[in-house]
Amino acid sequence: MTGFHLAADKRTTLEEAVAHVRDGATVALGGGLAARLPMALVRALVRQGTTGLRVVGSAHSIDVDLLVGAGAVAVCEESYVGFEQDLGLAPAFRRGAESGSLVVRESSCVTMLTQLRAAEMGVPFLPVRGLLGTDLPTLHPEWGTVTCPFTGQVLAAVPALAPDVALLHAPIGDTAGNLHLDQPYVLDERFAHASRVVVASVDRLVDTAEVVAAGVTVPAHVVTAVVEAPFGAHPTSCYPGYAYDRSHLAEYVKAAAAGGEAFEAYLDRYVRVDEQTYRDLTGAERLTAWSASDEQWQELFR
Amino acid sequence: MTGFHLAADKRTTLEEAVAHVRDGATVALGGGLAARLPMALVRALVRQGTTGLRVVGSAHSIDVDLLVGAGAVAVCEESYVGFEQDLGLAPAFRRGAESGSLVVRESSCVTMLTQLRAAEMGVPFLPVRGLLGTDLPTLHPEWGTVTCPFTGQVLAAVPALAPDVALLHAPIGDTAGNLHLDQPYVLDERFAHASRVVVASVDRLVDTAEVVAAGVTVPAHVVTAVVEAPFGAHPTSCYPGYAYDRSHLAEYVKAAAAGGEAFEAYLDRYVRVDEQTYRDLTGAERLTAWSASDEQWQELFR
Amino acid sequence: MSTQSADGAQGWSLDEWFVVALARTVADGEVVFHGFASPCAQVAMHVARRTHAPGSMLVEGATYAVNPEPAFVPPTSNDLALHRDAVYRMRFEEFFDAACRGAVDRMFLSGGQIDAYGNTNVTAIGGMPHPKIKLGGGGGGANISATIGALTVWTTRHGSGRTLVEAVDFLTDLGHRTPAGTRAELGHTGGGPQWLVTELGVLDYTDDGRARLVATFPDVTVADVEKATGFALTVADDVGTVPEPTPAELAAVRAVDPLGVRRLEFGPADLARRFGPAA
Amino acid sequence: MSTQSADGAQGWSLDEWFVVALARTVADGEVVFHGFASPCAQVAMHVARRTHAPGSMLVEGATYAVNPEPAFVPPTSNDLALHRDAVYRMRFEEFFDAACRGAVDRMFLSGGQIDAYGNTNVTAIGGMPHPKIKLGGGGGGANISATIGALTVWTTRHGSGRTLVEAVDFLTDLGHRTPAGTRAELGHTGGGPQWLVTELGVLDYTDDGRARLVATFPDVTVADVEKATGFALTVADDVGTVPEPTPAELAAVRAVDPLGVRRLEFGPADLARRFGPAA
Repeated sequence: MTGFHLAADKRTTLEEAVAHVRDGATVALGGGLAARLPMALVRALVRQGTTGLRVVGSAHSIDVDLLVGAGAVAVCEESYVGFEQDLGLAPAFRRGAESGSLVVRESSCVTMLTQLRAAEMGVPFLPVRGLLGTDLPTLHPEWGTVTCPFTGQVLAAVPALAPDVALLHAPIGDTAGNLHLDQPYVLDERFAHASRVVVASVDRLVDTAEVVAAGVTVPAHVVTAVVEAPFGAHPTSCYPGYAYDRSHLAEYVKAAAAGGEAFEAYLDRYVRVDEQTYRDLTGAERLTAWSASDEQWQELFR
Repeated sequence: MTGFHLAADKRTTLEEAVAHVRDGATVALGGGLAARLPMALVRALVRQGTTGLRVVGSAHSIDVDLLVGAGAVAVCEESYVGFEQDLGLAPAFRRGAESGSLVVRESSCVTMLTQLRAAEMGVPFLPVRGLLGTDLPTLHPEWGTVTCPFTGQVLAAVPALAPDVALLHAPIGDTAGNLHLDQPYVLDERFAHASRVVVASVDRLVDTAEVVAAGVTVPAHVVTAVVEAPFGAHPTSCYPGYAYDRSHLAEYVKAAAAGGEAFEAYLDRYVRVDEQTYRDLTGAERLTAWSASDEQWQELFR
Repeated sequence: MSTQSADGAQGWSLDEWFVVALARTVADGEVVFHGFASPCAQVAMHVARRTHAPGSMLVEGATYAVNPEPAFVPPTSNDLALHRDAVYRMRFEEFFDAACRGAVDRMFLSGGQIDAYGNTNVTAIGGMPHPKIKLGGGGGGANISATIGALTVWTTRHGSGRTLVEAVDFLTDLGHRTPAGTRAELGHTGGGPQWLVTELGVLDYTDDGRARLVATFPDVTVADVEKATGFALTVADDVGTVPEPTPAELAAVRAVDPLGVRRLEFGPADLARRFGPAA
Repeated sequence: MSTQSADGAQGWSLDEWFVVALARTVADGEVVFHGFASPCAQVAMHVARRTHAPGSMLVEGATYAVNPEPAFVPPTSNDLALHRDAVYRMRFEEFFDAACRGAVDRMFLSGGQIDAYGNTNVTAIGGMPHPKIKLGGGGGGANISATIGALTVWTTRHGSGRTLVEAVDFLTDLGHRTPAGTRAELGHTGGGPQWLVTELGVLDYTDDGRARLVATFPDVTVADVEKATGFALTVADDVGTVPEPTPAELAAVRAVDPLGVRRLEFGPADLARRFGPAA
């Protein structure tokens, strides 16, 4: 199962960080919806040319969609992939599912949580509420049922899931890998404890004292590697630093919906470049203006 | 199962607070060893004359021993009751177990945690590591085994445990019941979420803003009643307020070991009085000196 | 208090009224939750708390913030703007555990398809593993639709004729009865769907768990609803009109949602529906 | 560095040496834990980190603080004094989950009775439900003795003749083999007892899981140990003397434990045992 990672200095580069992700690996992506997604790591994964991934998590958006569009994903096992009512369905994810090139083993939030908890608790399975009567189990031959030894009740049962690698993004962290996150943590804590390898990017690498003052959410001993990547969650948000980039997300969705050359052009422009170039191109800095006033904050969403 | 408690003002008195505990109830005691035990509530329980309790928890000391000595407890289901190497075995607990007047269904930390988690997660049972091959299951006909539906492995299984009442003590809290605790939280969070009724005492009732600034550990919506009880954990510690009172604990252990009149004299002097009298008698105020220097802190332990 | 909307027109729009109708399904003192991608439900919960249900406890979508007072609702459910003034934010697992053990009274659920029993499909039109349209997915619904006290189901696409269907292509979230059995037979502890609010009207559920039309919006007839519904529709004896929003409710909608994210759920024709003095 | 103890005497005491012997069972780079009511193990873990195992990760007893640097060890295991300078404190469940899944390499365990396979009884002399002496109880041992990488078992009461027994009256924590089967047969994932340190000497475990004497303290003979042991004792071919503490180790013991809480585990006769230059 999961051993601890005791090195004192875990700093590395994006390239070395994503080298932990082998073709075919089960990868947990931190954050949720369009917040705190590990996008700098995702972009590096695409540059690495990784294939055959099984991605697992709860509710996601551009992280999964970009990986699917770039051909990195074989199996998608999340509770949701999309851009909510604002930008709609996830284009590459949808195309993959509909064409059959992507296997979607849709999961649900509590089910994913329960599978991670089983791994974290060191048990091979856990019972879970709900699921029975829904069609989700038809997508999961690996799920089953269990009879409560005390009440005789039949419950859904799911096996432990220990991701090979978790990719997390945090606003701050130290060289040993202590990370502070703002809430909601979504599944990041569970990923951190259940995964064999945890790779974290941070907007700012800071002194341990600063992480302690903010609160250590993910402790160093579960983190394998840490890399400084300013605006590393962009175009998703990473508060207290920056709001999400609605116009960039719209640009992405348009390119992904068009597919083909348009998507390749997106990759060439934004993914197959270094992160400094990416930040300059996207003007990510402007998203820190959210904190100036409620009016400026709202403006970012119009 | 467990509904939330939405009243805006949950302040009450110690007497009304412990009226939630009926004879025969299953009661979870917060804190651990000689730290943050809900002693003002325990003393009020003794004054109330409650009997037949089933007390559950992890590692405890004077809270359980005092309740046992006062005849309040029928069944004891903790992972440890005692005063460590310093003051030794728990006298009343030990006498009750050896005489047969107390049923000890000894549990273990992970087992108790797992049973609370089952209640919190709304499932009737959970599997748990260990136990098999030990003699603890011989004390628990309500425990069992379960076969993993995936691996075929036989694991110990335990039923959900939702205490009727949890008694917690916190350094600060607000009138709605938001509580801040310092670490270790021990099982207090799990008790708070798994129990039907949560009664909290706090050293200081403060503005909500002060609890938020310190960090809300237990949210108001799981708390039923809150009562201000300065030095409410005494003679155990409640940092950052006060260290534990080693001399008082020694006095207690001596009285409890002697039993009979000596124990009754302890109850008359320290329990069958109001809390202000108790604080004056015990000189609890001196225990705040721990923070002056490491030397003064050490002095409290000599 | 004026019922004038933000753009200066008199009366109110369908999207405003719809949100008010959703809000009224919240009883005072309830613990209520919406999932992500649910702007109408999100706005409705805040409207309920600011009007008839001030004692309800609101758990804010994907942030799990308790009783926040956002200055505006952004177009994504996981944003710091939604935490404003919340004293507490649940952890992910804390919320879902509470929902699984029955501590949450009401959840809002929608679906690309909804059947007569309130089963919903948010996974795939055409079913899996060969979807015609792969929808986003169900989030936590497949678990907590089984355990939460009551469900308010909603759709803004009833009129499409493709949303309220005889049988869902994929059963993501649980209504009162599935092909595998009733909730009781399946061991599920929650009460299931209590209300179904659509852009055509309001439905409740009969004792045998089927949707029943109880009120329509004034520009909609019972025949319109029947025509748009893919299953045999039960109609209450005394079908009325959805009660009009009060000025306080309309003011709450406009205060909670200055960006108009609720409108993202409606097509152009429904966005043009207006009611009241100037309608 | 002087080996002078705090009271000015030359040499070192048995309690100091004992703690050093315990400390040496920690390998550098290991994740190590002790339970409550374990002052010798507690001091030993800090000594290991300050001497030969600086890269070990220490989880402090009942506080679950990671790598704290306490100014002193108080006589209770759940005290703020034990958090000093810890960057992180695990939650209760976080530690126990880690221990259950095998992320913790070593735990220190003691017992009122210990059998040849390292099973321990911390529940009741005379067994349950009718104990002759009700001991405190096992804490988390009944679970995590099954799963932690390796166990260092210790006792300071070997010489009593009542501690190392043929069969424990109640089996609280798991050794290599129980009446119900071996660890493998029971499905337990941890490695079980690796060392048994007593006030008479140091034992390891043979391939069949039985304790084997490998070294004695210099004032103890193999015959003394055999006499004090209630089971047939396996003795290594090359039994030696427990290696002497180094000045650095003794200095660490004294620095970590100025209050001398380690001494709480020993009887007066053992506290009087002194070694080295002035012994």
